[in-house]
Amino acid sequence: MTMSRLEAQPTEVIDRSTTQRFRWNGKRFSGFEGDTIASALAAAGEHVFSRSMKYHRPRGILTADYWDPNLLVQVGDDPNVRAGHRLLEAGMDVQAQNVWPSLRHDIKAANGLVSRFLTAGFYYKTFMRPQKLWPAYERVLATFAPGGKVDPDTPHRYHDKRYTHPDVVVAGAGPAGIEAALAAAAAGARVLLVEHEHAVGGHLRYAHPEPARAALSELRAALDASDVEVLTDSTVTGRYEDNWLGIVQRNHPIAVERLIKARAKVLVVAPGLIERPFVFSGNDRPGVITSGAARRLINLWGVKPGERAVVFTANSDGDAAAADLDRVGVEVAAVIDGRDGRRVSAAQGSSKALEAVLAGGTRTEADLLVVAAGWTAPTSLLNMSGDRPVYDPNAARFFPSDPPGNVLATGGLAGDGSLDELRAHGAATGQLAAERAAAVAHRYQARTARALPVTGDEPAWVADLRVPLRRTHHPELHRSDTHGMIDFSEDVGSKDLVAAAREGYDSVELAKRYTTATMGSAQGKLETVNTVAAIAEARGETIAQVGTTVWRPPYAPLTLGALAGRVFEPVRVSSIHPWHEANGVRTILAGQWIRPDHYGDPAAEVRNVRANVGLIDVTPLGKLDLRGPDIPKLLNLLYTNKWSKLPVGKVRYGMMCAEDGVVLDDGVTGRLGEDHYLMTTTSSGAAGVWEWVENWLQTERPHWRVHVTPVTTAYSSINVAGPKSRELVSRVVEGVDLSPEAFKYMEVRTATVAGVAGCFMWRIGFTGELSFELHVPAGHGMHVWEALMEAGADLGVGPFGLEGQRIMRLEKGHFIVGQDTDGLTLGPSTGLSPLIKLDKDDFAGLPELAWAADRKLPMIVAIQPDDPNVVPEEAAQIVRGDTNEILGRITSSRMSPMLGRAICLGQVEPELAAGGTKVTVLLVSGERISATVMDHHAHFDPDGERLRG
Amino acid sequence: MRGIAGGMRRRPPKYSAATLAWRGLKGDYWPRVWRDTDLKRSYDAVVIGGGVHGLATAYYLARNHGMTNVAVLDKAYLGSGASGRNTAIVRANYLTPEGVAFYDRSLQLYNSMALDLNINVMFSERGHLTLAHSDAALRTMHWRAEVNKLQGVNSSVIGPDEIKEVASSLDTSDHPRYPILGALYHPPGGIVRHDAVVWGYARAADHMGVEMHQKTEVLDILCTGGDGADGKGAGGRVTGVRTNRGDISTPIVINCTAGWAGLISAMAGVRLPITTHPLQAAVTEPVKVFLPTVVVSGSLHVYISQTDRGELVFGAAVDAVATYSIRGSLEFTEELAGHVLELMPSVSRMRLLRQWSGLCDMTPDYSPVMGFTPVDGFLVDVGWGTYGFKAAPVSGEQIAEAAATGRTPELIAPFALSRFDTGELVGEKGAAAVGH
Amino acid sequence: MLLVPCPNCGPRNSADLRYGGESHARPDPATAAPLQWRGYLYLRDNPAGWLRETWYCRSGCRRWFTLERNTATNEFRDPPQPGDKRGAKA
Amino acid sequence: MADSPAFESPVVRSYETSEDGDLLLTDVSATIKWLVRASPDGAVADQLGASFGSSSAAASGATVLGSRPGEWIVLGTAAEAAGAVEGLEGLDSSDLVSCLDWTHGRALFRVTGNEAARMLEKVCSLDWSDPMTPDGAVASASVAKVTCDVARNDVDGTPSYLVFCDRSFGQYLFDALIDAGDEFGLVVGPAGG
Repeated sequence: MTMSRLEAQPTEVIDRSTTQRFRWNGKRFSGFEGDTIASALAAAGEHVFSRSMKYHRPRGILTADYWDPNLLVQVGDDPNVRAGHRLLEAGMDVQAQNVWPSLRHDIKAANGLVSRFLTAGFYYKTFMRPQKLWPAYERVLATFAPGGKVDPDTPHRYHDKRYTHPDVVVAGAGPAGIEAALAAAAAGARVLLVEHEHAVGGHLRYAHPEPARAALSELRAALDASDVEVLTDSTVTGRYEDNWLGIVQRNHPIAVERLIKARAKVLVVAPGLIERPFVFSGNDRPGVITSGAARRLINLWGVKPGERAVVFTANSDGDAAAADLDRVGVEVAAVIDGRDGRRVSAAQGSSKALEAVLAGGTRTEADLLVVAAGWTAPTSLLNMSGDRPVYDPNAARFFPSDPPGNVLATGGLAGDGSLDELRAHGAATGQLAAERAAAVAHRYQARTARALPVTGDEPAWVADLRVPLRRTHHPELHRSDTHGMIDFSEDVGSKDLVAAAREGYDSVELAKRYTTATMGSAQGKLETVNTVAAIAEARGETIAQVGTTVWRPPYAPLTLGALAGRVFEPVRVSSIHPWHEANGVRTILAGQWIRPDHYGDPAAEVRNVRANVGLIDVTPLGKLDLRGPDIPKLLNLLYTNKWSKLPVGKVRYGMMCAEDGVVLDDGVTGRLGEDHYLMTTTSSGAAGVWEWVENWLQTERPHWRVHVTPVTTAYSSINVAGPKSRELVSRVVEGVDLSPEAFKYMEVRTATVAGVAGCFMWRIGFTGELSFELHVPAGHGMHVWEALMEAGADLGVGPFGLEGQRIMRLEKGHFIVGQDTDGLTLGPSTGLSPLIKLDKDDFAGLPELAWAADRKLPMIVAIQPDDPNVVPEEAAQIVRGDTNEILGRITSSRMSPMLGRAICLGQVEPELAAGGTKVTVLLVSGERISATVMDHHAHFDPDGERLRG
Repeated sequence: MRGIAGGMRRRPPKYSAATLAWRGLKGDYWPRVWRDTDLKRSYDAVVIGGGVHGLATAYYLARNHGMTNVAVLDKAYLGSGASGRNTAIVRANYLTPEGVAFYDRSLQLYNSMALDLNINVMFSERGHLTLAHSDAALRTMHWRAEVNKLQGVNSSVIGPDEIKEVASSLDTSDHPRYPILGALYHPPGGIVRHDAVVWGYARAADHMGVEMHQKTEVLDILCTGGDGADGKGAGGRVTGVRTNRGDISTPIVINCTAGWAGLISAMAGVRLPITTHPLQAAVTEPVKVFLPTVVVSGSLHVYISQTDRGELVFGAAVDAVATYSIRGSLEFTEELAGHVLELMPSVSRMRLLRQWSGLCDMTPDYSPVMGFTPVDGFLVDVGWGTYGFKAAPVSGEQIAEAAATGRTPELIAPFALSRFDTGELVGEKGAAAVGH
Repeated sequence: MLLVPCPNCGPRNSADLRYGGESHARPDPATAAPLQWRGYLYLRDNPAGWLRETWYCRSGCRRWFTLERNTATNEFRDPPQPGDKRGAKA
Repeated sequence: MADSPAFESPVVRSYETSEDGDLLLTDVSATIKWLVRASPDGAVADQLGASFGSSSAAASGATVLGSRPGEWIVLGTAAEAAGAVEGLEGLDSSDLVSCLDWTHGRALFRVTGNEAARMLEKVCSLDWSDPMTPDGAVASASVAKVTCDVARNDVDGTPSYLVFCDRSFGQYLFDALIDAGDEFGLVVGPAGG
């Protein structure tokens, strides 16, 4: 075929005054603003745009729209761009895909010669021997992967998202969809009208006759005057539960693609119909195009699609294409009317000199074969709504069956009719949608606590009294008397499907999987009905009996960038974070927290704490403010130990187990006042423990009077640790007697610190040193930290981070929930059985813990390698001698700066838990070393003298 | 017993390059892969569920134990459930010794499957990377690697530089939010063409006389002597199944379903520790192959592989809400895309082509329930969570042995239903919320 | 995105809530036999139909409540409205 | 010792923004905030006057937000807030009443302008239309993936919204709001209380 630019057309969308230059396979081309990539290339006479996936057959324009399977190109770093849809931009670098070495001379086209052996599923039947060679075969097969290239340097561009809550979303702005939107808006609904193409109007956009053009102008004017929000170049990609819609907007001014998530009260589905190819020999040759493609090329872009055409038509669109061709000077050599039972049988010859062969053998030379063989109903959004569309053989397409009441179909999807009838149906649909949306809106508003009070009762759910559209007879045209291509993007022909069905893959889903038909870029938009028809033919059944495939979201592909949008990954920091950053911190991510890991030398930080005094920012420690008279009961229920007699001013450690007895969390809780406590949790457990506490209080013990408030970040928490900590704290604290007699280990006091009132502090010590943990109103956290640093300069105060704390807690043998315990570690395995009070009436996990007391359980123990210089990796396995039998593992290990030797915690089988037991540790290197189980968890200061000092 | 001696076997046309060429030249169609037969009134064993597990079970009943008078029943078509919806990843790098031994056997069977079944299942042994973004995750990777090594399974922890060598498209820079600190690298892991496994087992089982019955829905399991209604429940035994095509008598019923395991077991009066959740997956349009290995991130709940066709196949964790509805969700694709771009920013212009979901039966310890139940003759091979496809061959082999011999094979003893009575759960839960 | 009818806030996206699973009574820990307790821990009805289940309105009212949902269709039965405490245990 | 030091906001980094846009973002974290807990239908509820989802003005001049069933946030200057909270704990001995100064626990931002709702719908899934979120409406929701309390609190007839989050997320959320507002010409105003 030879395409060229026509004189200006009244319906064209191009601006001939604005030329845009671009490159196609390295060569310079130009087009006009408003051109698609494909229309610009077609106008320049290009006729081969891609090579087919398996046989590398040359492919040209088929449908000239978004769904055209032959028009996938690479634009810069953007692969698989729909050249039939993407608007031309100046400077574009457009490349053909799937060609080697070039579009014109493709070596793999030789595959076409052996196509009889490369039947569907051939790869399942060969390449098995020799087995060693399969990886090599695999690499060769992988070179056949179609599609463009990913540039490893592709940046993540600016994508974003938006939520919206319209009353009515109309998917599709053809005449029926526009009327639906207008009617719904007129009835008071907030309406979002979404059009896949670059402008509203649907098929009216490329209809030449004056009445159609007048109707389009009228509809556009009405839309402009309405409150309808119109999105063009946007697609409703999916309908999910409760009318949650995904909409991708491709033409947003700042976002490359914007994903809009709409909770529509009613969805109107008006996508129109998609023209379906006809299956015959040579139907994928360049020059064989759909009637829609011919009309779009002529009327939208002023492109003359050929010089001499044969038109095979079975409907008015084909007739319109013939009229358009004739009007613009294409010689219409023959019109084959499918309604008379005539069929085109083959397209032969080259793309420059095509020959249409009719059933019966008549040949007509042409460079263009235009086919109008019927429609695919894009019922995708209806399927996603739970509808099972039904095939009507009289109209030769599927129709909606029984969609839910908040999903309404209109336009060509719902039936046939004159333009006026379609518009009237659209308007009635819009009216109904608005009325139903009003009922839903009323219900939402009535039930929403924050909303304005509603007036009146909920409007009644309006019955669907629309006059249904007619269904016009259309011949069932799927396959001619020859075999041809069904799935253009997958290179699956009707012969492949018949063979698959004969082989037993005779349900639609099996055949689809076996042949890969409908799995390509158009996801069945063009090929589903023909696929079903081929299987039906092979099985000797009707299309209705065979059924259809399930349309899955998205309706149109959308980029991962659009789906990801702005990637919100919240991070949290303490008030003291700017100080850490200014002082050489190395941070570590712990959940959402950015925390100080160390400030350069964790071992030195440890030595300073043990010798002088150190500060650690432990703000992420979970903190729950508890108030009310029933707190002791609550603590008794949550912790394994007893809480009834904790006096005011005292702090106690507790362990929590889940109902299955597995260790859940631990921490200290202090009594600040008569009915006022502060509970701390692990940092990572903070959110979970809070929800768990609320669950107990709200569902199991609703009569208990306790208020729980999370105050984790209301306080900056600073642990002051080391032998000089008392001296340091005394310099900044007012009104508290800090002497060892007056403020004992495991006590809490309220204090003013560095002029900040309302602080409290307790004496505890994860590090094993004398330490004071200060909890300071967070708006003064930085002030107190800096005051401590300043006040302690002469004491050698320095910061320490998580790593130093980890080393010191390991020296002290304190386990960490989730590191030294795992998902199956029962309470007694921690060695804290004395804290599990089985004589309490009830607490979480009580029965399991009671039964566990009689079981031999793995135990957490302190372990020291016999060679003090070898630090076994955390995860090194403890094995039986030289065997591979696993008896435990190292869960924590460090070199102790204080002891100058390797120290560990581990979990071991009960037989190894006694102090003095020799165990074999298998290092990651494969070396086996011997180690000794210790009597106590604490490697350092086992009697806790430093702590209590 | 009929079967081998009963002349039910038929000689199948062999698959090979030569037969392919010959038929290509002659233009012949291949004969049916499995026969379409009438449902008999009685079988020696009935397998419920025509997915990879059920078909493998039937295959091994026939091949290893000579039981060929066996029917596999599926309410839809073969492979219509989780078998055709999973992301086809296989691996053996589990956390517990019992898990590693079990999945390692499965991997061996996948390795020899093409020759065993005479169908190319396209096992692509491309290696499997599980990324660690935190110290805690890295510790778990080390733990898994050590357990794996002790079981003779090839696993090791590698650092960012080596990761970059294995999969150059991963962003191993000092990334602000989810830095890649290391990975568990498992070279024997890979992907398999899942449909080919379904068809291969069905074809091979059919050749030995097993019958595959599609569109055959089990409506009830017939029992006698049990402590529940209609003789169901503990202490009873199975006598048959009721289907939409009539009743079948049989002394052995094996529940090999996923998604419906609880409902089927309830028909025999057996209650399971299972909740059913959808697992979603998605695929992009194809691009030229650039990702040579399977990439998993537990913290980001995502796994990624690229097929030979060039598509990226994605999966994630199961949906939080228990449901039998498999319509899929938009938020799944949003989170997925965000997480994929966190790992591989360069794929932001690739387009998501299709999403789907399947049902997973989740157990409290992320391990299956296999073997005998309190109802004599009623066996289960269920509760696979997200691991079902990987385990299909070994499950079929072991459950077939249990059914044929009446004894629990050692390999599946840790997965007995009775562990939930004693509270001795399997430790696989420690591995990760997502362990694909 | 399911629209969950929170009895306090009104309809909310399921992402705003935490799913608590099948609602089941806790046996008396003092008297529960092992099988009974482990049934509570592990065994579930898991029906394909109406299910009474717990939800926590994590981003909203922070209340735990139970709702009825059909697990085959994800349709919710309307909960009692604010002011009527029958559906909400809190 | 000296007087209590100045309050430090969690927002320590701000950005150059356009100078005269119609959408204003201000950091008002220093505002005094009390959290009151009591029975949702007792004497305290009556005195505070705002049911869950709505707000009221206290006699002291403080703003009372019905943030959850049985929970209120009281906002204002120190004197206003204290005035509104004073005496609540002793109001009804049969009810457990607790009042907690939450000033340091929560970051607080105000977004004002006719485009404020369009900006918020980029980062929050609530329906911001007038019937669903009228002036005075109070809710909790995820904003840019952080759980926040939000309240509509119009200023001289211009839509204005208060957004509260955990203090530690303050900087993150502030940055996210600036990003969302960029296309509407967002201006960052001087921090206040």
